[in-house]
Amino acid sequence: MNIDNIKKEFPIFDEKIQNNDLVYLDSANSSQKPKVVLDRINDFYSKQFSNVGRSLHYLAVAATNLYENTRSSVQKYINAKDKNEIVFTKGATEALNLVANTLGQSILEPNDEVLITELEHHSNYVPWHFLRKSKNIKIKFAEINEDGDLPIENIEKEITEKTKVIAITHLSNVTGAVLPIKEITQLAHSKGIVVVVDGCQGGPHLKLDMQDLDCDFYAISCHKMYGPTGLGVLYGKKKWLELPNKYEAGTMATAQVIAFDQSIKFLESIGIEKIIKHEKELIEYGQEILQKNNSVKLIGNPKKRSGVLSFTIKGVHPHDIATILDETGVAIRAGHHCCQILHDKLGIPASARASLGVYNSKDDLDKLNEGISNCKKIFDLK
Amino acid sequence: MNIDNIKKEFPIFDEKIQNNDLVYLDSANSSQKPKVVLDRINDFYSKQFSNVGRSLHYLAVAATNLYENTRSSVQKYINAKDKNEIVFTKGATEALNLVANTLGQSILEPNDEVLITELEHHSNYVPWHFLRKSKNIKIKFAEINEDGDLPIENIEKEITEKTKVIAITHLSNVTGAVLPIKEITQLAHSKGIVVVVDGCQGGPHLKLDMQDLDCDFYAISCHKMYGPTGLGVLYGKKKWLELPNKYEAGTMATAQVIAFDQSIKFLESIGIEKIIKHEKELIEYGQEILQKNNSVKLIGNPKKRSGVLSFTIKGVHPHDIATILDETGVAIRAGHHCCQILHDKLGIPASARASLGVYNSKDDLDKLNEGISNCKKIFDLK
Amino acid sequence: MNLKELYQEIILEHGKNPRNLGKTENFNKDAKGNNPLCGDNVHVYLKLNDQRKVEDISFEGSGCAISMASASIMTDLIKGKSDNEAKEIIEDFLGMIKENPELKNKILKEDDKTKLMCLSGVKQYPMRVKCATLSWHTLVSAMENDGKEVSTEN
Amino acid sequence: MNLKELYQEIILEHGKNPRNLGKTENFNKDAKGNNPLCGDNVHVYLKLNDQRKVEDISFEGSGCAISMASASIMTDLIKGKSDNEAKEIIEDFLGMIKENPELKNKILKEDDKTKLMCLSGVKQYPMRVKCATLSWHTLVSAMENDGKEVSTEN
Ligand SMILES: Cc1ncc(COP(=O)(O)O)c(C=O)c1O
Ligand SMILES: Cc1ncc(COP(=O)(O)O)c(C=O)c1O
Repeated sequence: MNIDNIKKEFPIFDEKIQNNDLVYLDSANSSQKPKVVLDRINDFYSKQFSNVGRSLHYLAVAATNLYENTRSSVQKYINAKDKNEIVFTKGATEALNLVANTLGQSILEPNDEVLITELEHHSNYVPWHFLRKSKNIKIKFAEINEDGDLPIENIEKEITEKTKVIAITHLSNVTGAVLPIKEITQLAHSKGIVVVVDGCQGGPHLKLDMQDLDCDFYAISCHKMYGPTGLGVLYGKKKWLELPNKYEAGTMATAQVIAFDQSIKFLESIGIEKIIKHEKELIEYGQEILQKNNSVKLIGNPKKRSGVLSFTIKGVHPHDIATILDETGVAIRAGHHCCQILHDKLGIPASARASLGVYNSKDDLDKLNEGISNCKKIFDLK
Repeated sequence: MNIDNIKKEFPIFDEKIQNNDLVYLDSANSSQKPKVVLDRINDFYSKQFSNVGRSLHYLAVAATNLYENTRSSVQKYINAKDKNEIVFTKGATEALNLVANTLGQSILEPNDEVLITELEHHSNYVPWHFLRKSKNIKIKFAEINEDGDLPIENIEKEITEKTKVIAITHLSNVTGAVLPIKEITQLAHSKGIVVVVDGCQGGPHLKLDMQDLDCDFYAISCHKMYGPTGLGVLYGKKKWLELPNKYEAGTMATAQVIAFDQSIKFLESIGIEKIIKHEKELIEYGQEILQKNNSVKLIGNPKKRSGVLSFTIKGVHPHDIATILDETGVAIRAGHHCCQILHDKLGIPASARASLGVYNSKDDLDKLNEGISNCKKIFDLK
Repeated sequence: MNLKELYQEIILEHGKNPRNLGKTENFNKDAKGNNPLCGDNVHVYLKLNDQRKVEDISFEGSGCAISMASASIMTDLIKGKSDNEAKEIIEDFLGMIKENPELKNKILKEDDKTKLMCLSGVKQYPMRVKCATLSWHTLVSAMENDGKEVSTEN
Repeated sequence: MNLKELYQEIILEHGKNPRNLGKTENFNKDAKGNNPLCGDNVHVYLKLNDQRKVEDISFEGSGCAISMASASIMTDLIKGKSDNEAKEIIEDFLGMIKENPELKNKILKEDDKTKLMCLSGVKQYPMRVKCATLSWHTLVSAMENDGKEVSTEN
């Protein structure tokens, strides 16, 4: 599949949004969906629908096979050792909750420490916070450096004998920093520490190789990977998890699981290397044009950045930026992006965030830049 | 909408299943979906998609409004007092878990009793079972009578001073018995007992009026109500629940919620009274023809039955029945239907279950009956 | 382009140089408000004297141009009013943002009304309505002094 | 119609009148198996003597015609075999149900093989494969006597 034509695969870009072409720069929030995924949902419901796993009739058997097929596709896509290491959840948030519950019941004792980072999303803080309340564990925060990066040293120095778990994002949904998970896992495992990775942003932007990363858990948000809403994946090493059906209680998001197979196929048909290259070019271009604009301050300057560019404009609040950009069809997000800890640290209440998907182009970033100029004009800035 | 033509609204019935017309009698497991629902999913994804509640741009605002619209539609459909009494979950199972957690944290103390019934689905037993382990509460079971019915006396006699919660199905997914929830709630409330209703089967087959039933919680499974998979609703009286967004953590099943509005509209366009009348005729017809067949034993003989007919055939195991029926396109379910307690009580390992949806007709029940004759032929029974 | 209506000069000016920013001395009523979705927060302080007149009023907080301007204009107009007058103005303002085309109260002078009407641009921006109303809801809470933190999410 | 292949007379007959049903006396190895999805369960008992020969074997349980027939035929054919022979037969049977068109072992006589081949009808009924194999997996577990309960769900 040709990356230059990829936008055509996404029906939404045929629409006018308030008379504008849609410049969608909010994929870190949720990505748009390619037609193959929508068609699969529609086809499944209109030609093959049945609940999975419980009935013996033809449709039920077929649906169960399709459902398990997706499990195998995910296994292959993320290079997990075993199909049973893949659990479907309603989202990454539920996946991370499930990990915290599992570890809370198996290994965490009062006063044990869970090490997270200042970059974490709410969803990778709240479950540990609950364990703090119910099990009296401690939460420690590895600090970011001046570049908004999280070098491994900053993790290492927070590790104590009490550290049992490191729970960490693969890719910051604010700074776009890519964290050295493989090295962190090596360090952690050498000290018997379990590694939980919030892979929400890693999912769409990075090569996923569980056996290489060697982390114990990895949480994925399917709707950010060109898949349906209401679906997440928890990868967990076999030694931590019972069989998936233990966690997949009640009727599952059957149609969504079955359609997610098409998201994986879509990603595979382009190839993650191509996606990474494309998005790297975009990020570099984005950084370049925004840095030229001297009212704009990029948030963080990580060594390796992917998928996300957050910024502030001196004198214009991010909400005002978002509203003004929206008027020309440029959809970004403003707020703290569920990363209040990071924003507190940076001393800002909110930021504006442009985030990328496979369908974006330099043109989109030019429109972002024009929108920013418009903000400055309205707010009478130089 | 004319009930006789309703089948045309469901695309799946245009398909041949292994060269047969589909006779779908597994709606208690999951219902088929009308075209309006599928179109809405497709339209939303291809023309309007965005995540809800977090971004300020046009698509996000529109999606948030659509999402909240469904909450209002559900509120009206079930006659809840307040929109904020409606929480979206991934399914009824999650909804019932949420109730048990909430009550476990607020009112249940060690040795308190939760009264459930022998008719309960796994999903309305397991959450209480967990509380038994974690909080040392007790579970008691109200017994069914000889007809497989659950008269209110059998509940009354299990109530003690320790009873804090009654958790009960509205409509048994095995016997089809409709329980007198309103009376049970009156009784319970007169003793300060909280009433939790598993409305999975009540949802599609009964008139839902929360203010009339007056129960404290009611769990609904949207995929059994002609809606998308991966979605449930928890109704909870305002005094029990915080605002819905407290429970709707992480990215929700946005597209599914938005499409469920069409399921509600579909149900409203027929009218629940018509549905009830139609399904009553079918159940009566089904009982009649199966009772004529003297190898067939219907499970239970409740005063008020709706939506479900379960049976056994002496000398043919339910799995064999299901396989043989399937060969002619008749889809039923065989097993214990997640009601092991009931099957143990009845002394049978499994049963065959034919369950109804709005699209079924007497013709479908005739085909069921033919299939049963075929079973008897193969197994050489008279 | 409705942006011009949203970001009128007076809004931009109040947004940039908000009046009554800070914690007034000797306040006897206060309340906090926040918008958990976008992280805006505001703290309103007021001094209601024995004659139930708003002797002083101020606010602390951070937020977008709309929310800062709204708090700034609000404090400006409420200062010196009796608590009943204040309540009438608040109700009138919230009603105007919600549905009414005009302000109806007879308390404010025409040019003060014009200032408030400038905030009506948010009507076309549903997600921004909360930016304009948060400080007003917080003022209500402060006057009732019920100590409840105001949240936009209900 | 493949139903005729699935429900061959011999299956129906064994299903109706299963051989070796019950708990054999003096068993020294046993294991339970269950299919949590449909509620089938089986308990296999065997007596392996000093010469490592299956002196006796029986089963308890309830299930569909296929599962009862499979357990019945299995116990019939395994009785009197050495443990190594038993293992070869089991492996051969499971291989046949999974993918092989034929049985390959040289231990069973032709008409015994024919009986087993009757169970191959389940190949066209993926959901029923577990009915046919549960008792066999349970037998493996009993022979290894590792005390693990066999479940179809893995
Ligand atoms: C009575 C009853 N309760 C609970 C459930 C579980 O609902 P869900 O699968 O939507 O979680 C079902 C359906 O399987 C049911 O029939
Ligand atoms: C880094 C990160 N973690 C967790 C989440 C939560 O994921 P979900 O909304 O799918 O539960 C998100 C997305 O909002 C995210 O960006």
